[in-house]
Amino acid sequence: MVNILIISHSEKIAEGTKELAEEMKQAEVDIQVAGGTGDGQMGTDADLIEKKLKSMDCQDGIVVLADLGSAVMSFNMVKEWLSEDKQKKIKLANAPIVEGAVLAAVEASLGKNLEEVLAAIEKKSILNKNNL
Amino acid sequence: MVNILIISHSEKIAEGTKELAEEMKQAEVDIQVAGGTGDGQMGTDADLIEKKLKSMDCQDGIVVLADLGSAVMSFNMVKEWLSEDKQKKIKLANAPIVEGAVLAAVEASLGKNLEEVLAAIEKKSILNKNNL
Amino acid sequence: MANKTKELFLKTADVIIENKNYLTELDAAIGDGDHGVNLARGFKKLKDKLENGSFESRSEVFKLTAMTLISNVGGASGPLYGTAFLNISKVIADSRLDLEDLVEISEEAIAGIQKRGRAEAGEKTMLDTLIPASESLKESRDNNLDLDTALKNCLQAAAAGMENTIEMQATKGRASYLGERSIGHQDPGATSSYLIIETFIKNSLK
Amino acid sequence: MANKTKELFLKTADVIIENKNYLTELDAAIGDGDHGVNLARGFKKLKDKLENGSFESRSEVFKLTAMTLISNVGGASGPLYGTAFLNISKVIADSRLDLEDLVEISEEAIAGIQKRGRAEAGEKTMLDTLIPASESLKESRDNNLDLDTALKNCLQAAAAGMENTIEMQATKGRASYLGERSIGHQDPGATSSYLIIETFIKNSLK
Ligand SMILES: Nc1ncnc2c1ncn2[C@@H]1O[C@H](COP(=O)(O)OP(=O)(O)O)[C@@H](O)[C@H]1O
Ligand SMILES: Nc1ncnc2c1ncn2[C@@H]1O[C@H](COP(=O)(O)OP(=O)(O)O)[C@@H](O)[C@H]1O
Ligand SMILES: [Mg+2]
Ligand SMILES: [Mg+2]
Ligand SMILES: [Mg+2]
Ligand SMILES: [Mg+2]
Repeated sequence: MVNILIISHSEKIAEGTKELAEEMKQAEVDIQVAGGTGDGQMGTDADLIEKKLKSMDCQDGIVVLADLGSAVMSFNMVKEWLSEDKQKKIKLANAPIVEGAVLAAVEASLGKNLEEVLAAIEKKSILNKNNL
Repeated sequence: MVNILIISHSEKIAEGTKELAEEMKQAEVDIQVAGGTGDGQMGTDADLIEKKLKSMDCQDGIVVLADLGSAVMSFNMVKEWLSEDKQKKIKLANAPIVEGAVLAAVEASLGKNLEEVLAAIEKKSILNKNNL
Repeated sequence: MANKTKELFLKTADVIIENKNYLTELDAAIGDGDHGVNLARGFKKLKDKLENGSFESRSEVFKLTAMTLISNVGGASGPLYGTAFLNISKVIADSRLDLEDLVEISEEAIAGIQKRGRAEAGEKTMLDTLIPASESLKESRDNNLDLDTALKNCLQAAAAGMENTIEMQATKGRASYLGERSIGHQDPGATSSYLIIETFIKNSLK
Repeated sequence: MANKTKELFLKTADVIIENKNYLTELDAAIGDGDHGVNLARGFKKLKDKLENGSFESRSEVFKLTAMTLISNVGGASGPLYGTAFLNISKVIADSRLDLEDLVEISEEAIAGIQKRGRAEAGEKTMLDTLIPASESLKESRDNNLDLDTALKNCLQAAAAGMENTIEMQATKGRASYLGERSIGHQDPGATSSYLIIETFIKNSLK
């Protein structure tokens, strides 16, 4: 199963996104968060991202959702600290953090592989809010 | 000034998104939220959306960011309850809730008008996470 | 008629509340697992309001139901059922209803749901119970069937419609996120619509 | 050399902490208003660690600085400065540094920042202080200037670079969200970079 890491500047966004995505899981997918600076401020905590990426099962890959540029910068840096094998299996999605995480939870829990999950959530149609 | 309403199934997402967007304001923009069902569950609360839309200054328009389909459905319904004049000035953005709200806060606070704010946040490039 | 309608909705509320877990399980399989919770929340509130209120017309009870569901359900089914009942409240008369009236009511309900959800038949939603039920009423009317037979046929059509959602792929609502994998499960909204129709028909046949 | 480097970073930390509000105000104008808060958080932690640690080499102090900023800054400047100092820690010798060494160090810092942030000169970032400073060192080296003159020129180039960010439009970082409206404000990161360079130069000239 592909697992999911949600990185946000805001702990609330990260937690809320996890809860929203969990609702749509069809099977056990590990959804982890790294939100805020760790001392309650807005920002990103590279150590926390590292801890999460190291502890999560990476067998089938990890899809990473991030909110803004500096979260991405922190993630890119931490990723380089991991083994080459892990690096290949951890992918940042060009997808919106909330909408992407919800869809990723569905796709991953249906047993889709890393490329399939990414393809599903990186579609432009994710921006169409009138898919009711 | 264009104002902003953030509608999420999750109170945490709504609150966190507001906080993240507030940070980027360059001037007074009213950013309001309608998150969750009101009794702490995931969902949308039409009454709360109505209350917010009615209390917000709509002079220069309101941009609405929503997460998933049923939030949009609730918003569409509530919108129809408002005066025709207000309806014209309240627009749902085809933009991701978090990324869109942050950008909308910047654009609105720079004094852009409703169409300009929408155009800025409905760009496909908002999905590119490597704009560091 | 207001009191009979009030009794009908109290009964409907009980049926929905009894089926809370069943509806929620159906939604867990292809959605976010809250359809029973959502509707039970709305219908519990409705029971309170009905029990503590007195009403002058059918229309008033339908309107209260609509507004209560809209304000309390919290999921897509809130605006959908809410708009359906609100539409009905606008046309329903206080006199005895004939088949023509029932056709009109069913069409109003469907129009309300389509206004909100922009779905068609075959998208694996509550409409797949409601549209066949409405079509059946129309057919009965066109063939001059008596009301009892018409209602029995309508209930059968609703049941068949609900069951047919099992084989459908969802293209609206959260179940659509599952794509092909939504096939093989009965739609929760189609199921709650069936329960509502069943309660309406069984209680007006008495 | 470890102790001199430790003193240098303690001094740098004080300068950043003194300028916390100034840097934060600059960031409030074109960003999220936390650059001073971010760096002060990181450099306060660094002070603790420096004061309570003993170090064997310049490189060790640079590495500790890098890791502390990476772990504690919380904003883009964390990975950016962190990677810069980490790169420096990989090349810096413990012997007396000549102009050639300083050129190398500045280039390593810039390479680290560009690896993380993928920005070029002219995008209204810290690089617009650092690149002119590095270019000035190279020019001094090519012209065989003495170290003191080279450092004075470098400091001037850094100051000019920082000030030039006022007229630039940001195309990287949060300030880029403002588009044209980022023009007219000095970049916070360019300012903190200037403060760091100034502290380094003033304290090694003594
Ligand atoms: N666009 C739509 N048109 C018609 N019915 C819909 C639509 N979207 C969802 N539904 C119905 O709503 C049901 C789900 O309701 P519920 O679980 O209460 O809402 P949510 O999906 O917001 O959690 C679905 O089973 C389906 O029958
Ligand atoms: N991609 C980048 N490349 C180089 N420097 C950058 C980049 N993005 C931001 N910066 C620098 O970082 C500074 C902002 O740092 P800070 O406020 O700590 O981070 P954040 O933007 O995450 O809040 C900017 O003023 C700019 O100099
Ligand atoms: Mg549901
Ligand atoms: Mg729901
Ligand atoms: Mg900042
Ligand atoms: Mg920040």
